[in-house]
Amino acid sequence: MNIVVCIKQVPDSAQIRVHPVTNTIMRQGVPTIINPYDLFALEEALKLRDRYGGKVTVLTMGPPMAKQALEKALAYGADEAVLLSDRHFAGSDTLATSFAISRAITNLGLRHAPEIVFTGKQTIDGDTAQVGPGIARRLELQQLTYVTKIVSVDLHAREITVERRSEGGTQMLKSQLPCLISVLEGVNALRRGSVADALRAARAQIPTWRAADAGIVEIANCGLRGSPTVVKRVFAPTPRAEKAIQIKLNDDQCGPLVDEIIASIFEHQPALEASFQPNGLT
Amino acid sequence: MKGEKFHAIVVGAGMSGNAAAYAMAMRGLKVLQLERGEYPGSKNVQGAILYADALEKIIPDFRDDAPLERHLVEQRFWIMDGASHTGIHYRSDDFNERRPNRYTIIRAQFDRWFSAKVREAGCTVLCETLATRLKQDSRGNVTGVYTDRPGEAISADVVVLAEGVNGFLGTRGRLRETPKPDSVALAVKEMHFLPEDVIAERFGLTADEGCVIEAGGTISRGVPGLGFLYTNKESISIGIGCLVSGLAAAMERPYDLLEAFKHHPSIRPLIAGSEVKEYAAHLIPEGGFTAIPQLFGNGWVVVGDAAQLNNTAHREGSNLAMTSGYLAGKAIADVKDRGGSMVKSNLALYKSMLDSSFVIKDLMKHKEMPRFLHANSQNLFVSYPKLISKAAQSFVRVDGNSKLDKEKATSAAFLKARSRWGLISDAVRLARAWR
Amino acid sequence: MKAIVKRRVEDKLYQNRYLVDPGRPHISVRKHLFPTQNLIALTQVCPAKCYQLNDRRQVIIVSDGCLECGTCNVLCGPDGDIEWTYPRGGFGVLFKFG
Amino acid sequence: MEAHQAESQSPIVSRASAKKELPRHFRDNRHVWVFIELERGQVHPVSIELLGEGRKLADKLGVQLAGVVIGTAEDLGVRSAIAEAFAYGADLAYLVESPLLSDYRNEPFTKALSDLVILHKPEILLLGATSLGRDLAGSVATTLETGLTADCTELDVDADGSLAATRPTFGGSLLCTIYTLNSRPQMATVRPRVMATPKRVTHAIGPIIRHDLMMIEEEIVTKVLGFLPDERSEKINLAYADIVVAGGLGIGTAENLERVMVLARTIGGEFGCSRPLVQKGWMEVDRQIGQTGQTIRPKLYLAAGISGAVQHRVGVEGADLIVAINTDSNAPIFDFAHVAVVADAVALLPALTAAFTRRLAPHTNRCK
Repeated sequence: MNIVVCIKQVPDSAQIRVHPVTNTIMRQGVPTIINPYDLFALEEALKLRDRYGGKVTVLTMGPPMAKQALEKALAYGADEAVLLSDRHFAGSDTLATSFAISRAITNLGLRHAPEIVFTGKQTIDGDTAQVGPGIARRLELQQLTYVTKIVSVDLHAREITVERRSEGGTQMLKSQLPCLISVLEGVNALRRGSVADALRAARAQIPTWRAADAGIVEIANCGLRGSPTVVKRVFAPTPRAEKAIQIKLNDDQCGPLVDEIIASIFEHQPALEASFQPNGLT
Repeated sequence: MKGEKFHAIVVGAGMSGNAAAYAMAMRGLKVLQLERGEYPGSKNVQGAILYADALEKIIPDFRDDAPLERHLVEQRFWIMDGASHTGIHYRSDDFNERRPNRYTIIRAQFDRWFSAKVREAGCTVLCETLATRLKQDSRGNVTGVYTDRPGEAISADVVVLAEGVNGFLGTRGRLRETPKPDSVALAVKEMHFLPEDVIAERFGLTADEGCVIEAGGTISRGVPGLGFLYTNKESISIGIGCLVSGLAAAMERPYDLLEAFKHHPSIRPLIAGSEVKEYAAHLIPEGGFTAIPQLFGNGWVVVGDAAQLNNTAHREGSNLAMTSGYLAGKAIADVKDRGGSMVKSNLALYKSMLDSSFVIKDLMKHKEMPRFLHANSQNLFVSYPKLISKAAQSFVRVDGNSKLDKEKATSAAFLKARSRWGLISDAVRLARAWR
Repeated sequence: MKAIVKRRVEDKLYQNRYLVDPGRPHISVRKHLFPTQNLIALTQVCPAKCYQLNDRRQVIIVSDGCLECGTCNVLCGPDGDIEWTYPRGGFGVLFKFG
Repeated sequence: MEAHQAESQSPIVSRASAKKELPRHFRDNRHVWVFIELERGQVHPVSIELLGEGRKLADKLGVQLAGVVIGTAEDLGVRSAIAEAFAYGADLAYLVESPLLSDYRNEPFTKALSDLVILHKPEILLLGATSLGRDLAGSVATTLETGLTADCTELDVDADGSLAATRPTFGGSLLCTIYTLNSRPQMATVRPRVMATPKRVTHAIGPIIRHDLMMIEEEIVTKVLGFLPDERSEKINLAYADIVVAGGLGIGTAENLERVMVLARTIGGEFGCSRPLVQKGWMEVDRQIGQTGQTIRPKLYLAAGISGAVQHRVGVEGADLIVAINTDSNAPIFDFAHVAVVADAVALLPALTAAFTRRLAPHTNRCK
């Protein structure tokens, strides 16, 4: 099998702090990591390779620094990695991003088109979950999102059966290769790369593809110019105007304090009292 | 890839590990470096001061691209009691030289830069890899390292133990003891972020001049300890380190000492309005010369904090670490060049290089200092600071009492506290420990 | 005095970047009926406050947030009160500055 | 797409002020559409919230609001979807019916919605940010090569009639307003419980424009083998609970979370937690409230020991009443809480539970 996994290097958003006074993002000390959701996709791909043979190629689009994310992916056991990086890609929205990545995947698969393209559910900085569907649509892959389990793969019949999460339940689907799979978080546990994997990753010469190397000619479809959406304003959420009612714990026992809290709740929301019905005290 | 073999494996990507790996890689050795953190620096904690003199010997043009915060122009030594500090400040424009002597750095960024140099020199660096055990043959000679990654051990002619003060591998391989509670200090530290110009204003600095404050006294509540405050470009590293045995005996909480230090009237205004972004803790070797373990053996050498190479009196560590790492690398490469094997007798070269360097000389000079500080902690960290600050205040305060009376009262206070004999013996013992 | 607020250690630790290795605590306290003096000292000295007394006055550890300084190993490692190792590669505290 | 004037690689900022001259063939896109999502025969509440939002936008633009329903004729849900669309303010409804559309599959739904849009040219198309909505919106936007903004927390229309979609960015630390410059329709998805539920309007059923699906089953590759509804007895529906009690790092230990659950049960609410607790493995990911977890809009939200970082704030700001308990009087949560209690949550929770039980006892007149 020829499997491609799309990953993204993102700032560790849990570490992002907004400066209390200037409301600007405090950039110092916000390290970059592999988008956590993508690691579940990588593990799923590695499991398929271990079972059916073939190779897993990891692809990312980003600045030169994103090569570190590819190195880490190789260290987990991926076979090859490609960095898609070009000044023209700067400012791409999801539409332009899916265009560039789709072209790179086609270029990757010239000899042997990939059977499955894996992505994470979404990124923790973009959170749009749109690039996966974009790639599927452009490469005419079957689109299987929020997949929780790959039930079976039949390479001869080029069929695949998966379970995916949908509203209110789990859908079982039978589809065909090639397909795009976005993996839900929590479905597997990422392995630890072996010594050999780590050595290979540390020595890998990861190629950087500019637009031309990825077979992209239509520069107008890339970067800002290829992006229908544009960010006009970035601002901090405005703190609530009226200050919260402060209830201080004067002495240690909670009695009076608790009654005060409940009083303020019911005074603020009289209707609430009616809707309180303890549901079967266990 | 059946058990690939290397000339050398360096365990740890801190100051000593990077220096050793760089030295050997530059001499063409096939070197593998293991770092248990996500990236070099993610597990390293230090004040932190970089001593240019040590790094110049390894990477002469480091100033071109190394991430340096401020070059130091002012050193403040303070003796503190509850409400005051009495100090000696030394600041000189000479330090605004073309190649400044000392810098403040941020370890996570600096170690990552140093590791990039190590990789450029040809060393293979594996991160997120914990070395779990030494591979030793029946006679105890070290022949490689086991890691926590699937796959067998990695073999090498020599293993450079640059694993830090706890010496995880060394103690497990019975090459040394776990450090004693009275030979290590626990430092807790916070990174306070402030705009660059606010820092410059508060310490009277221009451009990227830097200032360091090191303070002893009642802030460590009788435990031998030292508070420190380093100015970085747009942050201040502030912390306090105390002898572990002292902390345990006094049942003191390090984070309470740090909060008290931060709230001290002399410190609070310097960090007012800051945004704290990290809280770290680290052990610092304080045993001095007497705590240095066996430094070499068949197939291994120990460098940096793992060899307890830290000068307590001058609070210098990273230069000793870098130098010991570099010398170990140099010695191994020399042995290799003359076709020698990595046996104990050949590796003695590393120890002799170390002996003739400042590293052992300084540690020999101050080998009594740790015991001196430890034995007299109550006097040195409680009584003297109080006496000194009272003396200073009485000297400064104008209250109608005659100067003669004031001096008499001050000397009476010293005599009452330490008696004539106590004062003399303290002075003699201090001088002997310092000589 | 909004500038520096007395902050509990939990708030300090919350600033740190930490990757928990679920189900694999890297330090364990040996079973004991009555804790040794050094074990009790850990409840005060540990900079990340990982050691606490449970309701039977025995020392227990929650190693999340551990700063991997080794103080507990120095005090209690040699005489076997605790089993001390580092977290697996890439896990545990990840200093942004250090 | 009209060729853009050759511009040098302009930095993002100047591009943002680029004039919005709409290419000719998009100038006659008009009206606001809302995709009505069906979940096992029921109209998903997010679609009703979007009808409310769509009505507001349509009124500002002076255009019509249309509900779009895609499904099979014999499914009762389709009938009720159309009725609901009109009951919540739609002026007209589009209906694509086909037996192929009984279960949700990406291919037929994308074709149905894309063909409708190409034919009737709406200017704004809104979908719920459910797993179905996100799966569909992504492929439709790519098919139409138009802009799509996900998880919007606020929608508005500028003077020149373009859609200003505001959403969290940088992991929720900041908000940003995004425009779709030179393509139509302007697509956006909104998370459930972010927009208010509009009032029902007893509105006569308006015109219904039907279309057939230009597809046969053989063309569709993916087949649905089956569907397993969440049979977990009480499905965690944090998103739609009226009362939520949540614990954060201030709770201290996993055991103390029991106090959060007991209080939640006592006052008939759901319990949840902040992200760090899920990372510590103290609670399952379905219980996580915030940017990367559930967005809740309860009547009462009780936060115990939660610092209220922005990532959490984004998920709870819709609550009618936020009561926050934290020892740190400077905790960010006090910036957006209605009632701020500076105390230790671990000690306070049991006392609160007892007090509520006493207060509610007369109602339930059950002996202790």
